[in-house]
Amino acid sequence: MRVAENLNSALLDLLAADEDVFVLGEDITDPYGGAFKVTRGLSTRFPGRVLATPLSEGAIVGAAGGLALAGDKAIVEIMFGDFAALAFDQIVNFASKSVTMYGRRVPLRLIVRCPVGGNRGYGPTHSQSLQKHFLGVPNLALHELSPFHDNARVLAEMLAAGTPAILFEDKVLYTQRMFQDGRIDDLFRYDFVGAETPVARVYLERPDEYDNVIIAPGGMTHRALTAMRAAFLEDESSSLLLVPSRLYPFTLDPLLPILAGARQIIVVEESTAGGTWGAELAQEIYPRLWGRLRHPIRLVHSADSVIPTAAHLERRVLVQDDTIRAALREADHA
Amino acid sequence: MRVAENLNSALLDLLAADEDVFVLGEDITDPYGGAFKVTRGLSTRFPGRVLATPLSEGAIVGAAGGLALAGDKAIVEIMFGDFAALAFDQIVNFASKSVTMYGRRVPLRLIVRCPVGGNRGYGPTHSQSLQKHFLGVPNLALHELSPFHDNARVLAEMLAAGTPAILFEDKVLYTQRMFQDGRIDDLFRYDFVGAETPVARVYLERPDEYDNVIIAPGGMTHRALTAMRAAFLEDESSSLLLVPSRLYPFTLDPLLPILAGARQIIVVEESTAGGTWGAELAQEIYPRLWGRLRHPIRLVHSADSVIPTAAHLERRVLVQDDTIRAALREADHA
Amino acid sequence: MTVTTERRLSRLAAADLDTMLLIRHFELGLLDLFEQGKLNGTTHTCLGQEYIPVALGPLLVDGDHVFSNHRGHGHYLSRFGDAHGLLAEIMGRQGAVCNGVGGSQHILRGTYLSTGVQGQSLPVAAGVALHLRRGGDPLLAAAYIGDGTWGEGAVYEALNLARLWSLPLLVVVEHNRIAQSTRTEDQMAGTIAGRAQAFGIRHQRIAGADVNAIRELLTPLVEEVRHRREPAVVEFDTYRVGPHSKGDDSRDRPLIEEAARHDWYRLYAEDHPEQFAPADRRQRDRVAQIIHEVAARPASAWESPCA
Amino acid sequence: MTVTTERRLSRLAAADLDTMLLIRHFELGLLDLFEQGKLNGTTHTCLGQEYIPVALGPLLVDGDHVFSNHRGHGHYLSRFGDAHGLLAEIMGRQGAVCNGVGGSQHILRGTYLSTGVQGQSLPVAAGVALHLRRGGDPLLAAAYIGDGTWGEGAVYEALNLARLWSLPLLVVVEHNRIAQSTRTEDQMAGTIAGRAQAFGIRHQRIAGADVNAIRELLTPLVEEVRHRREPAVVEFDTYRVGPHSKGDDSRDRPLIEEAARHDWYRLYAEDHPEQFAPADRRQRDRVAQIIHEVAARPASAWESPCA
Ligand SMILES: Cc1ncc(C[n+]2csc(CCOP(=O)(O)OP(=O)(O)O)c2C)c(N)n1
Ligand SMILES: Cc1ncc(C[n+]2csc(CCOP(=O)(O)OP(=O)(O)O)c2C)c(N)n1
Ligand SMILES: [Mg+2]
Ligand SMILES: [Mg+2]
Repeated sequence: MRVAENLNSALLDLLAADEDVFVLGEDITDPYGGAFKVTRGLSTRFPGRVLATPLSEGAIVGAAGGLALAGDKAIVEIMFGDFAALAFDQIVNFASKSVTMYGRRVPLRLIVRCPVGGNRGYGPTHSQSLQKHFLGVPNLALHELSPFHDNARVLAEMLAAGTPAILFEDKVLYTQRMFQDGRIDDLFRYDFVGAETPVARVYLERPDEYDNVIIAPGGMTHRALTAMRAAFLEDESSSLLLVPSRLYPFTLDPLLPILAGARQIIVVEESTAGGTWGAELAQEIYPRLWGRLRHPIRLVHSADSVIPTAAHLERRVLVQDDTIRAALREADHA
Repeated sequence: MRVAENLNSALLDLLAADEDVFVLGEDITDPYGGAFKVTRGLSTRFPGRVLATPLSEGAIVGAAGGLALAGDKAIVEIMFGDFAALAFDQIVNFASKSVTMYGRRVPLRLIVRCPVGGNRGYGPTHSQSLQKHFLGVPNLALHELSPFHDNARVLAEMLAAGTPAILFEDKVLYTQRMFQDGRIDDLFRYDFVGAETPVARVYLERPDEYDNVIIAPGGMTHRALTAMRAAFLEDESSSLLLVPSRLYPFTLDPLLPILAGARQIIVVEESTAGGTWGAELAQEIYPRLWGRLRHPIRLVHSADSVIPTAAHLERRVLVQDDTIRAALREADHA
Repeated sequence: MTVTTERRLSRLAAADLDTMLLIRHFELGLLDLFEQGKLNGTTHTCLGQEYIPVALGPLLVDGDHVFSNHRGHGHYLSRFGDAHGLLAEIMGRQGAVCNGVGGSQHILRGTYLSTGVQGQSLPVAAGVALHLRRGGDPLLAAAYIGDGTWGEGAVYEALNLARLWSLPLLVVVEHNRIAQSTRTEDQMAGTIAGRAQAFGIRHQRIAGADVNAIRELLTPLVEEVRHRREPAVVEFDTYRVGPHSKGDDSRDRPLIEEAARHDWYRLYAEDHPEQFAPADRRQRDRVAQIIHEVAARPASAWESPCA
Repeated sequence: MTVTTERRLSRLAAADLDTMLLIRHFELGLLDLFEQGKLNGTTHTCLGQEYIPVALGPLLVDGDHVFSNHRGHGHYLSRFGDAHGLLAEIMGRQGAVCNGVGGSQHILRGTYLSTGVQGQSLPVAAGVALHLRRGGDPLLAAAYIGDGTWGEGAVYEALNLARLWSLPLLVVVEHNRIAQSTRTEDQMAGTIAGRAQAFGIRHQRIAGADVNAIRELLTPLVEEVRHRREPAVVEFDTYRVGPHSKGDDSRDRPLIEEAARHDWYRLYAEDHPEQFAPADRRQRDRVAQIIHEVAARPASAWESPCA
């Protein structure tokens, strides 16, 4: 099953199970089914609760906030996550604030789905990874799509928390298959670490034998795996990959024993540097593993640049598997 | 001279010196002169170039972007920085992008002024420190008002860079006086470090004698000074305070020798934690001073909370002088 | 169509007059507290506009949602009468309706909610109206906004949704000729009537402060919003008698005087002196008493997330 | 007022017909390249709408600013004729007008600029118009937007500014009855005419694809924007003949056929077969040649900030 299908069926199940679930977004109804086809079929089965909207990102998120305020569960698709910039006020200054600014807890069940990321040739305003801009807002949870995490569980967790949440969806994942049964391919296996918000852990033979640890959100999975494979086959360097589902708030504790065993910790993100999730993570890890880190944590980002449209230029700017491969090589020689 | 007056006269001088300077914002014209009176007198002298606008934060910044695109220099006042959320798209997806997304450098001389910060009882949607949300955008410079940095020079630097920039202005500073001539009071002196983007350095007797180093943006200055004074008088602990004018991009190099000498480095911000400027700074410092830091860097933030309106509640949530004082005390016992 | 109510104000039911006077003295009390330095932060009084929420009061039912804005004390008091809870909120004392966290601009009580970011509430109200539309009961969402708030794009995005989806959304515009310091003609091109029409939304303009007449006029319109589930814009042609927040009235004297001339308080005192004077005294005393009581309370408590 | 031009299209000057055909074959060429897998990313063709920028072309002067959108190839080609530079941009080849960084949706050349975020351009265009207003020359800013873009609040904020400040802003609406997959009636309440009126802005609707007639009609209007420095909205009632981007046309067959029936290309071929056929052949060949040439070029170079 492809990741987009998994997400689609998670949405379908939610709509079927709960009369109070709404899905709103531009061009999401059938037969079009959304720019990335994630909502395909939903409006046909639930016409009154799956609504195609005008081009009004701010108002769509605002209306979803209103539904949530009235006790419904609202899911919004922003066609390209870049346009969540137009809903920044509704997300940060209304929905998140409302959970506590009235002096008591007001649960708001609201998910804003944001397709993000490049390598698809969509150009500078349709390819960004804007996660960092939403980081650190009280009562705003950030999740990222991953090929490990079943979206039925992810969406359920997001709604159950009763705080507004954003699901960042790296577009390159939609057509990838969901991993299953702890096996990725001939080389890699995976399991989950941490009970509450499970982090996928990818390993070679055994989860406790590794040189470096890569931490990366879901969208980087395949690039990281390619790099890890090459590092193993070419340099006999083995790495562990940790892929969380929830980026913020983030619970470091269950990962600390794993991180403590790394030659080097590498945090990989597609975003440009500066105030990123990875930077936040790094500065949290340093004090927690004070005196136990063998080398500084390495952050891998895309270049400090707009994302060009032409494939050859875009490729150079964004983090690729060889960017991660290079980081692993340097880690081995650190 | 008060900080607001210094800013006011910097704006006035800009308007007087250059026919292409515009100032736009809500209620900024005389006799009202802006919510915080920073633009007082400007419209009387330059009626055609100092324009009061409707309530349209997005369009005001957009129009300013248009002026800049056409070669003018545009300065926007957002009445409360919180409302810059409504201009997020214009700042991040238009103005900043335009500098490079057309394949060649297009200078854009645009400053968005954002009064920020709490401790004034304005409540959860009028008191935030939103700096972190704008961090790490290629070609978006972030500056913060400070009582050390003459705004004539700061604004000139921002315009000269040819990239859009945000000036965050902690509201508590407006009524404070500008420091002058290297002297703050009986106890503290200051000088500047770094040529290109000078960082104010506050010290006791001598700049090379200190236990701890506090790094803080301008708005935290007085709270930091109060804490430093108490630490010195009560515990004979001496600290250095570093106050930059430009937060992003940030040049760490000139500060490294100073930081290397600290018992502990403390970064103070009024923002809530999570993806902050301070977090970014910390993770940049760790590798640069690898093996030379005596203790982990300490970040001081406001509580992970909305900012309540009532003074006694607001006080508890936001970073105060005693929060910093406590951090210094712990540093001394680290 | 604009309906101008008669110059002579019809006689109010005692309860209505009491609410209007309660709001008036509550607001005057706040300005006074500010002057004495007993309040911090900011506040926006609705002096001169008190009659609007009072007129609307009985047209709204319990399950209706009300969205208020920065100038919301009258909206709150007309709905709940609860001056203690509101004052405690503004003063940060025990019994505060939102524990002192929201303050003057951010109040939530049942289906009543106010926010401090202009324009933000309309899309939210549209979402609530979408929720109500699905329910069995003929409920509506009413949102108060000012003339200046029509500068915000969010307003238009919401109107479009409301009309497209046939939402029971009642937009109540308090057009007081000014936004903070900016006269309406300097911040609004065209008219509110035209803007409603542009979205195919019914619009009603109301001049004058006769509560009984306003109610009679609006009863069928509100019923239509409710039962036909169609949005409508009701625009009150009104006057801000006081400053924007506190002491920041930079209007020319003639404009201030014009506002004062239209103040229902003065007009009603003239038209119904025998009813007015004792009622006025009662509410003044009552508010003084409330201020006295609330000011004596301990600070509000909030289980804040920090130590 | 709507002006419908005659069903029979008047004879075009050779240069105009050539430009329209250049755009047509350019767009068809792009769809073809996509199908062959020779282009990546996305593109939005203006098939059926080519006549709009061609009609406007001579009404704009060099110093005028033009803001284009995602569907901008026709806007660009009608202004610059430069199919090589645009194709190179889309293919990421040398000679690309923006070095391949902007791609189809983000083009800057002189005072011509396109952006990919709907609604974003109008406030920017208003700012440029404010700049132009101060200059001595009667220049204007023209901004193309689609019907769907009227969903964005930014549009209204900008119209308000344009009218309040008397800005020489010409909003050109290509109302093609659809936004991506959503029919206009499902995303727009009311009309564009009403929305312009709501802000006191002059509006002109134009149906039909007769370039000469459109030009004649618009000449005085554009001159007024320019000289009186007043905004105006010109709304073209038009048809999107192709898909939204590539192969994503989910319209019912009758709608697609209706669009095809209104295609100026078919109509003009019928009305002026002797002029059309050779011109069409020439432009088809020319575009084929351009594609051939550009495809053979090396990749564009950009001094990107990274290694
Ligand atoms: C988005 C936003 N911009 C600016 C402000 C600051 N502000 C508060 S009230 C106000 C004027 C509002 O005018 P209007 O809508 O006419 O309401 P009135 O104050 O006249 O009742 C302004 C500019 C705000 N609260 N929110
Ligand atoms: C802010 C924003 N939201 C959504 C999109 C995605 N998108 C691109 S074109 C389009 C439809 C635009 O419709 P319209 O304005 O009618 O122009 P048309 O495509 O019909 O020419 C959409 C939804 C976008 N580019 N920007
Ligand atoms: Mg007003
Ligand atoms: Mg369209």
